[in-house]
Amino acid sequence: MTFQILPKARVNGWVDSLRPGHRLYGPMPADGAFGFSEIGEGQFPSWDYPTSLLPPKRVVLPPREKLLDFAPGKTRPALEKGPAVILGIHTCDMHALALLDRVYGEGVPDQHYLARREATTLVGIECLRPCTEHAFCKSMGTLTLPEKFDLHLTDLGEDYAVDVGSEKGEALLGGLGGLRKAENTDYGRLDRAMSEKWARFPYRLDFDASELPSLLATSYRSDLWEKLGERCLACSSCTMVCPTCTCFDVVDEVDFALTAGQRCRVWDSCQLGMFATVVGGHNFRSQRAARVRHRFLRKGKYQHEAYGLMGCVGCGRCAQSCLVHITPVDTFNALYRQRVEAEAQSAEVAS
Amino acid sequence: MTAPNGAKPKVAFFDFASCEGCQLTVVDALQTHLGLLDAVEIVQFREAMSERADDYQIAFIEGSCTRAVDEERLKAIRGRAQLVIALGACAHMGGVNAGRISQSLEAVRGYVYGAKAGTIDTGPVRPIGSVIPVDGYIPGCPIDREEFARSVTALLQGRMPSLPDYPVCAECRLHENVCVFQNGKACLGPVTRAGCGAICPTYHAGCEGCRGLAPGANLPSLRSVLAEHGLDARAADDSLRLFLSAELAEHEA
Amino acid sequence: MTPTLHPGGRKEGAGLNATRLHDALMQESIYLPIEASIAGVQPIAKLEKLFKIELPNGLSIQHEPGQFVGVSVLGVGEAPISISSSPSRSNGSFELCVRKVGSVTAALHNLKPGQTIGIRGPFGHGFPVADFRGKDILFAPGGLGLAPLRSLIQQVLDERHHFGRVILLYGAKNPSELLFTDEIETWRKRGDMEIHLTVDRGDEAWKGNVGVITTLFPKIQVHPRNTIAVTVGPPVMYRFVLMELLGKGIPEGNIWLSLERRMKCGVGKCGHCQMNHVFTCQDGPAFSYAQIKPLEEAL
Amino acid sequence: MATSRTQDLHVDVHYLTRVEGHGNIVVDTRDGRLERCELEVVEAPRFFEAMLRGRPYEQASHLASRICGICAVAHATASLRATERALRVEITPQTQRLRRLNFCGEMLDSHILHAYMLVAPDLVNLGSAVALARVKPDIVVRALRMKKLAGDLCAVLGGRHTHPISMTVGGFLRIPKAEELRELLRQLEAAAPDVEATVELFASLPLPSFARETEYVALRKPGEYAFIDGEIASSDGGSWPLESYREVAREDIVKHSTAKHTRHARESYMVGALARYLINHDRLHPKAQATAKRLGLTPACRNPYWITVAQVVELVHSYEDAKVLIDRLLTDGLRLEPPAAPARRSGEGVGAVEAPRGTLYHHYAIEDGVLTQANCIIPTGQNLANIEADMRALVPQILSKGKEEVTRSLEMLVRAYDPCISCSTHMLEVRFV
Ligand SMILES: Cc1cc2nc3c(=O)[nH]c(=O)nc-3n(C[C@H](O)[C@H](O)[C@H](O)COP(=O)(O)OP(=O)(O)OC[C@H]3O[C@@H](n4cnc5c(N)ncnc54)[C@H](O)[C@@H]3O)c2cc1C
Ligand code: SF4
Ligand code: SF4
Ligand code: SF4
Repeated sequence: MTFQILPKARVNGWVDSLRPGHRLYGPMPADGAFGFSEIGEGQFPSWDYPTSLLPPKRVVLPPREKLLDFAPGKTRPALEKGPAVILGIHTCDMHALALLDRVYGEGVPDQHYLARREATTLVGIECLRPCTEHAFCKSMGTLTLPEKFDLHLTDLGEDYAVDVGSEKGEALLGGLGGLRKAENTDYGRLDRAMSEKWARFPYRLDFDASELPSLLATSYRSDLWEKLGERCLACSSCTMVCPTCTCFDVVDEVDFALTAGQRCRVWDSCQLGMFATVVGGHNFRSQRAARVRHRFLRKGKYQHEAYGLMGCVGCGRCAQSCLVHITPVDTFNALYRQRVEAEAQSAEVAS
Repeated sequence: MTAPNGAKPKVAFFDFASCEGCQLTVVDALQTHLGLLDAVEIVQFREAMSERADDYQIAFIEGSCTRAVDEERLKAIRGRAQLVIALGACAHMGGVNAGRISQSLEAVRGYVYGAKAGTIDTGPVRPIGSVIPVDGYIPGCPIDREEFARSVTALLQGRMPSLPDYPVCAECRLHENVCVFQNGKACLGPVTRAGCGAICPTYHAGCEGCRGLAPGANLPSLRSVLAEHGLDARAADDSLRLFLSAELAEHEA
Repeated sequence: MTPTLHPGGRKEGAGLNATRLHDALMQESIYLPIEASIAGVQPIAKLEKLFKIELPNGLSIQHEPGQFVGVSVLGVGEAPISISSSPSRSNGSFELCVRKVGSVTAALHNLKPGQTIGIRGPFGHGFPVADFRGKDILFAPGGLGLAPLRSLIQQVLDERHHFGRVILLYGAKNPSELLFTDEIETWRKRGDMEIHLTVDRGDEAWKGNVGVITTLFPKIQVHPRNTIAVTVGPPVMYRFVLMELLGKGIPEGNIWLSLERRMKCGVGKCGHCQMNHVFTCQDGPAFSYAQIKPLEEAL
Repeated sequence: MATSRTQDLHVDVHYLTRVEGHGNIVVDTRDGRLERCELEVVEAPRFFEAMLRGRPYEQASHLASRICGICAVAHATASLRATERALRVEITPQTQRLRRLNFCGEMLDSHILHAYMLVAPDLVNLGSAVALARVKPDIVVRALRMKKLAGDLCAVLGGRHTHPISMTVGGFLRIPKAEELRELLRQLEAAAPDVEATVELFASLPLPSFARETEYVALRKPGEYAFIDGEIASSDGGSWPLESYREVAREDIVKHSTAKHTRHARESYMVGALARYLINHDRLHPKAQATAKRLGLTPACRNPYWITVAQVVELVHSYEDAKVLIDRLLTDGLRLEPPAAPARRSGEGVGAVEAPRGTLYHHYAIEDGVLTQANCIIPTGQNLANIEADMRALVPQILSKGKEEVTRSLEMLVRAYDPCISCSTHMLEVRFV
């Protein structure tokens, strides 16, 4: 692996050089938090930020996305292909985007997602310390880069180490002056940063994440779901902020003449009461407990079965936004304890 | 909407006990949606016009019913209109007017009108839906102008306006608001029906519940969240009482 | 060759592991409804109308019995509707039987011949009718369930020589809710199909069986191993019908159902139709009972 | 005077339109003598004082703004000032500016609504802005455009057009962003042609001639055209601190009506745009003073129909004031100030503002953070006696013109006052003919 070295003093100039021809997104401060919004004229992203409110997913899968412009005889799909760059993506979110690529790319591919995604270059940033108390990326194996990436930066103090993962990434460095090949001392700095970093992150799951699918498979009838369901507000905050949630609703907007308009998709959530309700009023997950369970099973089991990738990347956003403190770490650990206790009991019975 | 031979549907606006802020928001909606005026024919809108016709298909009603005369007038409107739509919190669930249901009528009258209280004609505060059948609701205090425009579109398409069935928190997330609980304020968003674009939290205030309870609202859990953030039972009641008095009475019954 | 409307082509096996099939030439967007015209509308019961749909030149539906399409009234929305006619009778057009229950279905009911609607699909997996050959077929739809099943029944009747006995047990709430009664009469007249009807509540004119659909099962004898049973109906019906079918000894793999879920995309993305790890729209809506039995959320 | 004809006249305008709230005009003459001449309020009473009682002080302004959707910012501001004075909350200059800016927005909105939508149709003999839109669409489109800017101004400050969200005791929960203010400034500047056209429009519209001496009351404060706080000033001379509001706004039972009216030294007094102009014209922005000149409004004016003209003058003032305020806010730089905290949990305070329709008082007693007493005195309530006095003076002058003309003139007179009856119902009794 060869790295290049970009002095921090050059970063803003680099960002400026990307403006022509790209829409730029990155973590921007707003009301004391950060969001991946469009970087305006004269603005620069924050490279060192705690986790963003919404994940960078919102750029490639906007909360409200036009699918069609319709009018009698003139209905056209709205495919957005303008080149964009997302700067400053944490590694957990990189893993989440890798899952999104699979969900929207496989089976019947979703051209709307793909058009936007293919026109987007991802620039990651290595996390050197936990972004919030809720992060459990180390347990979920997302503390380092996924296989595929475009560009990735690691903070070395005065400089960034730049790792190039794709031609798309390479292309962004095209006109950049002041970039040099990493030397031995740089590799030394990088190694140090990485090994110091590792120790700063706690393992927060009491078991190995690879056991998660089987743990959840045996926990389907756990009484924990009832308890969580009683507390859950069914507010959908957890799923709205999740970088791996992909569910959506489709709505039409029409003009007052009732002929022309737009069809849009908007984020939806399995935690909401009507999500699985069909005509006639039958709701396939009428209880909050069933909905909370569905969410955690989707995160820890179903997505893994379908794509071989975990449906939770340990970003901790859901934990941070849940007013009744329903968190993946607590939930998974509680289920694990239940299993250990159950096993201990049956061992006792057996002996 | 069925107007005779494809003509524009005729709509009329009426107000009862209210601040008329919802009608004002209708005027706002006309500012941003000039096409509205082409799509419908307004035949009665006392706040903005003198002309008055009693031939209409859609009646938008603002305000609560508080008097016997209101009841008669409501029934007359119901008799003429094909569709009756409750406009705003006062019509939908009593709104702030319902805040007085915890006090006796005599006490309320006496406090405001003193010795002359006896001459004041007023009764209990009622949402219009408990006086006449209502076909659709546009909640909020005031109503949201976009929702009003969407509702008119729905009516023109011959269907009832549909309301979000999820709580305000969902919209807060989509707007990337920092939850006001994190800044030490209380919020009723987790139990309140969305559709306002989480406007109060967006402006850094807690949701006051003006759109009514979301279906399946988990009130006991909300109360424990409020308690965790320093609101004792009385303070929690105070905040729920601003708009939700009538709904809570119903919910708890 | 007539291009097919199906955006991704047919997949084999579980949809989640299907390989990516992307035909950019043919399909710009899986969400773009094709404008199709209504060639005919026929009221068939109080709340149901049968629509005959014609696709624009050069396109044909090429569906399997049990598949569905997304039907759009642009500006109102889209609803998943099963194709009610059989591929064997497709002939450039197909039929949809729509019950008026809400926004989109009401808007559809207001449309007249010559007007257009949007069509996407066909989606999902239908009934593997080729695998049914050589078997006795027992159809047990309830209510609107006959609409999707009609496609399969027509197919079976059109290839009648491939199948053994063909039995239809059909129930509805009351006589006026029985669908396709004229067509059922023509089936009866063929003489090669055993038909039993029932209604939960009868009226003066009703001379037939009164009772829920399960009261029809004692009337028939089947060779369980050689019978394929296909049932489509409201969620509550399945549990009871399944009990009857299993009680008759029909193997789980021989019992087929079509499941209904909320659906917004038809292509396994929107998440609404997910039952445990399975997507109803892609992996179904037709399933054998053996396939869905392990799924806690299926029934 | 032309009262020679001994014709009996009975005017009963049921549900006076194009005013906020419900009012009826009743006029009865017999043998040329005026028997009854009343403006009745039939709006359902809403009992805000009773509802305010027992509320935590933080909620008071949110509840108070629901008294009236048209002057919600005024009610909220008066409520906040009452609470702040009761609990000794010191607000910063930035908060004062932001509040006044929000106030300008509401003043603009209300005056545009009144002048364009409610009065202008009268002056061209049309029933409504909807009818006006058919004849002169450009006028109505302009009014809607101006109203939108006014509403947007309120929305940037308070969160939405009516019922401000972020205004709170001690300050603002959310401080607007500099970009938002810059954009507003740009739009306010771009509105100059609309403002000019408005002035020209009202310069060209004929107003009925009528004059009656009366007392005028408004807040007055040093250095600015008072909208928020100040002292109570009268055209008859004298000024009073806000705490003495009851000395000026004396609630009285008058003989001819069972309604409670307010009066001061004379039989009645006027509040609102004309009163403010007459008392504070020296403090108007120079452009507004020039507008007054252009429109012929002078401190000698005693014609209530000219309230609309005073509103147009205030409209110009509010545009200019808003620009000045934004400019200062931007020059000084916006600070993220958390709302100031109360110095005590109990106390009594009066807040007063110049609502679009006139002086508005909120008076609260608070004990341990909870309101124990509340009194609100609303502009229209103060004007009612004056409106009736005007009606009594006007009817004999026009009686000979016939019922239709009398009705029209009276309706126009009442509308000129821009009565906001929904707010005044808390203090008026309701009576049926
Ligand atoms: C695979 C499949 C095949 C199908 N085949 C057929 C078929 O062949 N024929 C057929 O007629 N139907 C069929 N259906 C059912 C059909 O899709 C639905 O009836 C249709 O989607 C209803 O859409 P709508 O817009 O008319 O109703 P909607 O307006 O969406 O709602 C219908 C009802 O549900 C209630 N409702 C909906 N949303 C809400 C909400 N947010 N809150 C409260 N209540 C709500 C409404 O009150 C109303 O009563 C099929 C469904 C599936 C999944
Ligand atoms: S489930 Fe929670 S922790 Fe996991 S990826 Fe989603 S938001 Fe992050
Ligand atoms: S954030 Fe918490 S309370 Fe809200 S839906 Fe998710 S688990 Fe339930
Ligand atoms: S501010 Fe209120 S509505 Fe928004 S997320 Fe927090 S609790 Fe929910």
